[in-house]
Amino acid sequence: MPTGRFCAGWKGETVLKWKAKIEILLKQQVLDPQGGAVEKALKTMGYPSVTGVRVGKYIELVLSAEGRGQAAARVEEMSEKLLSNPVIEDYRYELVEVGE
Amino acid sequence: MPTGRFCAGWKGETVLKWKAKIEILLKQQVLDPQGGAVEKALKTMGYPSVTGVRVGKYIELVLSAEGRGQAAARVEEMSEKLLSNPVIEDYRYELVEVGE
Amino acid sequence: MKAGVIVFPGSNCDLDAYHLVRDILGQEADYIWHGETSPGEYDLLILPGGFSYGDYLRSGAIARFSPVMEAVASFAAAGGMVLGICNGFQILTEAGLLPGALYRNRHLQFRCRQTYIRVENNRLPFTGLARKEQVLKIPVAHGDGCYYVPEDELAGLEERGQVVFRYTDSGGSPTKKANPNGSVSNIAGVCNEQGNVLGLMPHPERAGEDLLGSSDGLVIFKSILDYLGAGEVSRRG
Amino acid sequence: MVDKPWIELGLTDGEYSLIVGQLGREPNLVELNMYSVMWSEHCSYKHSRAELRKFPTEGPRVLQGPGENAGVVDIGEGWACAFKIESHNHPSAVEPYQGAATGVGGILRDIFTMGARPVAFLNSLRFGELSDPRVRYLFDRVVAGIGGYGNCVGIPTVAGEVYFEPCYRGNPLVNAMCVGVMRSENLVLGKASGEGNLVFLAGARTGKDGIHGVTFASEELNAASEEKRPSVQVGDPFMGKLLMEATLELIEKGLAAGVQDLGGAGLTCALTETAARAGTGIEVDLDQVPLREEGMLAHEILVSESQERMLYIIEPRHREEVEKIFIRWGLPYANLGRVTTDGMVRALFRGEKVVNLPAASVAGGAPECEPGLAEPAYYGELKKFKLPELPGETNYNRALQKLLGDSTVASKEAVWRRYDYSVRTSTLQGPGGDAAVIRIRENGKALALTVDGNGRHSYLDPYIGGIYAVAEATRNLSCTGAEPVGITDCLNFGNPEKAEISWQFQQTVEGMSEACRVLGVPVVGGNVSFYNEVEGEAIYPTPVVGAVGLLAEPENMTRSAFKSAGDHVLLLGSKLVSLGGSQYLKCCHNVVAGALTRPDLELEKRLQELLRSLINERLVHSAHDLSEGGLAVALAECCIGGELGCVLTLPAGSGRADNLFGEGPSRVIVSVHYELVGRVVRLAGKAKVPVMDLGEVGGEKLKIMSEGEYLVDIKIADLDRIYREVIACAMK
Ligand SMILES: Nc1ncnc2c1ncn2[C@@H]1O[C@H](COP(=O)(O)OP(=O)(O)O)[C@@H](O)[C@H]1O
Ligand SMILES: [Mg+2]
Repeated sequence: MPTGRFCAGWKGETVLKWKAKIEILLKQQVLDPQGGAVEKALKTMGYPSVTGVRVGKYIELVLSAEGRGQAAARVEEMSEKLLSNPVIEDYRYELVEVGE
Repeated sequence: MPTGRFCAGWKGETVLKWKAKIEILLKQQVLDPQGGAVEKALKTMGYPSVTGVRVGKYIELVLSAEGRGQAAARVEEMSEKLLSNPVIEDYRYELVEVGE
Repeated sequence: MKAGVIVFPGSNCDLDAYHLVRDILGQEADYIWHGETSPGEYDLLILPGGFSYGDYLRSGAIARFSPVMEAVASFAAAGGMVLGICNGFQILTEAGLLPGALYRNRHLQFRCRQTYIRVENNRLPFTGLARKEQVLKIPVAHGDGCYYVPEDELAGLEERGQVVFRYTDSGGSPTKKANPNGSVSNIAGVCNEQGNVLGLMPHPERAGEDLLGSSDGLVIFKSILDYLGAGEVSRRG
Repeated sequence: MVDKPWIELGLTDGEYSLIVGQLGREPNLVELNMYSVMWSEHCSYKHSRAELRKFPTEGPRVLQGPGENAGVVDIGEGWACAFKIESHNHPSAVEPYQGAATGVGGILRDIFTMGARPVAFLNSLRFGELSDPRVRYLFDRVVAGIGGYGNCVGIPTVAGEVYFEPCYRGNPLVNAMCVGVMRSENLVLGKASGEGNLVFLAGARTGKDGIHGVTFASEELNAASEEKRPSVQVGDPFMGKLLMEATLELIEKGLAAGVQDLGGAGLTCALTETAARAGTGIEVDLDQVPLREEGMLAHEILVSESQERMLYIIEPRHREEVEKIFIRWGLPYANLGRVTTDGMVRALFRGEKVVNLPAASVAGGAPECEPGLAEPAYYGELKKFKLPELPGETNYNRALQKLLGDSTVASKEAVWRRYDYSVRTSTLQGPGGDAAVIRIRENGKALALTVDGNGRHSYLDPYIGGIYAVAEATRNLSCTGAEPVGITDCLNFGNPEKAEISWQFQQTVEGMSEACRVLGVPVVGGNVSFYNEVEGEAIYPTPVVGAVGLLAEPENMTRSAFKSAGDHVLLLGSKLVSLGGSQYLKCCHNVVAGALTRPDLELEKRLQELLRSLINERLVHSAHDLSEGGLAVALAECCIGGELGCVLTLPAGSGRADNLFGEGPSRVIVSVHYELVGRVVRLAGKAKVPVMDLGEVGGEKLKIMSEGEYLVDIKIADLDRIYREVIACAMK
């Protein structure tokens, strides 16, 4: 009977935990009303040089995957299917290994 | 009459443009209902291993400052005064120089 | 009494508060534009409900930097009565004039419904005419009404009588079902330490006539009138 | 350059030569883009214009009929009501939150454009079945979007409807209605009148969003629709609110000679329509348009559908005052140009003349299509369906529970509690009754509002379905005591180039027109949404009627719930019902077929008049229209709402399922104090409206017996739970 360890590693990879940090912003050409409002507020608060303010979402999560490739594939899938709406949003992410 | 160049450099530093990338999350001890909802949705969508989902804000902006120190001070001020609410939120940020 | 109803860009219950003060209570009322720095003399300042600045970023976060807010702060510091309703409550917490914070309803949805709130402190200018633990039927309509205050501060608030209203069922029990947004300890409204600044999520101005479903909200406004009549009248702006 | 650039832009060869004919030359590319959006189905109504002329549009109260941004009716004492309904189906199918939100924003602008202060929103929604996760996602996001916009601008959403049918799975319907109130003399039209008047644009900056959105709305959805996604716009309700306040201030102060919102086809539509309506011309400089993105091209500026923008025609002497108002409300604005007299719309871009077109040709020159008409094959087939073929149903308790738990019948509270329906402190009756009622503080009266339409009925018989929609909407108003004063309609259909769809459309309009004529209510505005198809499968033909009624004495308003034990329950109106096309057949037998009950519009009229007079003489305690689920469901709703049971007896005879669940128009349940029953019966007799005393209100159960046997015997608390939980659970 295979042990847990053997099971996890049978493809030659160990299941690891990954932390994904995902940033989601509205696409460049899409109106960002929040960004506009915040920019105006910052300017009147005494930061006249501030420009290009954009307000989006930041999502952190931990997942298990056999290696970075699999983790990346899953995060992309989740981002496209649920976390962002590809119609109006773009996302980018970063993966950090956080142990077994 | 001072020239523009002299003006900008008179304190010994040139005014540069910086891009700040600010992440805002609810403090650990504040319940994050959005994170909980997203985690539940991800689990039922076929990612049972996902844990620790947290949903916050991501804000990008460009500002002018003489050097990194000044840029950082301004971003911290903006974050504490407007961008985050210190009663419930923490923030962290990153600064990238984007030219003059 | 003369009340000033502050109008922020995006306020939308300004009209309702104004109507209540003028037409139901028969008192004076003015609108005060958010850009005003010295609004004049009032007995009561009302920060009405709505979506100031679209509630973009966080509810109340941008409005609290409106020019008029400095005047509101000094009016409050001098003992003037300030009432923040819904978005007005959010603005007051953002401005630090009231403790705690209001954020996303726990169920993540906007909620418009009738609620019952229990008067926890009836020794305030805002609640003097209410019976102790009187239950008021007053509706809510908000998306960001979940009240939060760090645990170690909650006891202090309770002790000092700063928790003014609590969501309960119609019988006065603070049940989970009665809580429309997941607020800590079913808190619906709080005041500052001095008791002259009050914020609450429910809309007493929508409960001013029986034909709208309830007139229980009048208790709050009549208490204010009563207090102003009996006690000292502050007329600073 | 492409061979035939017009083809890419959605114009046919025939239309192109017509354009060349009207112009006397070939249009340049910028001009061609303008024609393309204005001659799209969405803007030109080329497949519907001829039919729509059949609607009766006049009446003593009508101040503004179809053709403007909204219809306007007189509501007395110098006050008027503006209202309009509009679809946002395709945008909602690809981005449900923003699609629905911008739909609400768009209809809001239509109302305040006329000078009316918006006072209420309504919405009519259609989705696939709730068991489908995609449908639940669309449903949740559409509701969130409607609330997101409406709540933010501070206008209560007071009524609506939601149906679930498989045919709407890939093509949901999102129809939004807005109602406003104004002084009659403040009525402002979308006309560019007065030579030399200035043309101002204010509101959001113009970006590349929604370019060719109207073309998107004028095509079927298919796999390639994904590619059209940049057409979806993001709404900015905060800007919408500022724009509303600024516009109303401007109109109240008499500073606007004309106002037009920018909706489908953006600036192109606003410029050409205002000029065409006034018979004038306009000259603009596109370089003045405040842009959100650098480097936008002339045609992009002209067809962009960026939201929250308005066009104003201003006399030069008001210029300063107008600018002050824009500045006070923090709105970007610009003077684009001025009004001319020669009927031409001209535009400069980077110093060059890029547009020189006759307004009338762009805005009104599109050809009318003369569609072939063909009765669809299913029509005759489904009518032949015979009821005895059904397996016998004897457990009516179970059938009733099933119906109340059917998502289409069940309470929509889980929807409306996400809408602010009490802001403005004027909602006398919010969602949950037959019609919403809001008071008009200014003249002491109240408006009753409803939207109604049943696509399944129209599918089985579009002519009768059209009649039903108008009859039901007006009946719902009458149930509160209000007199119907006008309707607006949204006609949601498949591809009109198909003869069967055209036939459905024509039949529907004829049915609706007939009902309007007999009931004496004018159609003062509306909207047509064609091409509601996915991969060639059309939705049910779905006419949605938005109706407005006037309640002279708001104190007399009735609600649908039972009020006091001991009252008698009377069924007023038609004795004819049919299970054909009923919710019962669909829900309990999974059958969509059968013949609908023939409507009797004269009876409908007498019934509604009787109802209103009974209510205004305070003779009834409640009134509730019978619709989906028939008598049994309506009774259950009266009981649930009033937290009261009732004990009733039905006459012996006709089939029991028919009696309980059969559907048909012209039927209303009223509850009456027992001492007044005789009087009510006499008045009904005088009005030639059939009436039946069914029994009494009281107890904790709904009990219906016939021939000495209980057909239904069930606790109200149990019905209540089923009724309320279905949608709430699905939307968790
Ligand atoms: N999407 C919605 N938004 C607001 N109210 C709704 C919505 N859907 C249904 N309602 C409300 O629920 C009640 C019942 O709707 P419906 O079953 O269509 O009534 P009826 O059969 O009388 O036309 C009505 O008061 C209606 O306004
Ligand atoms: Mg209906």
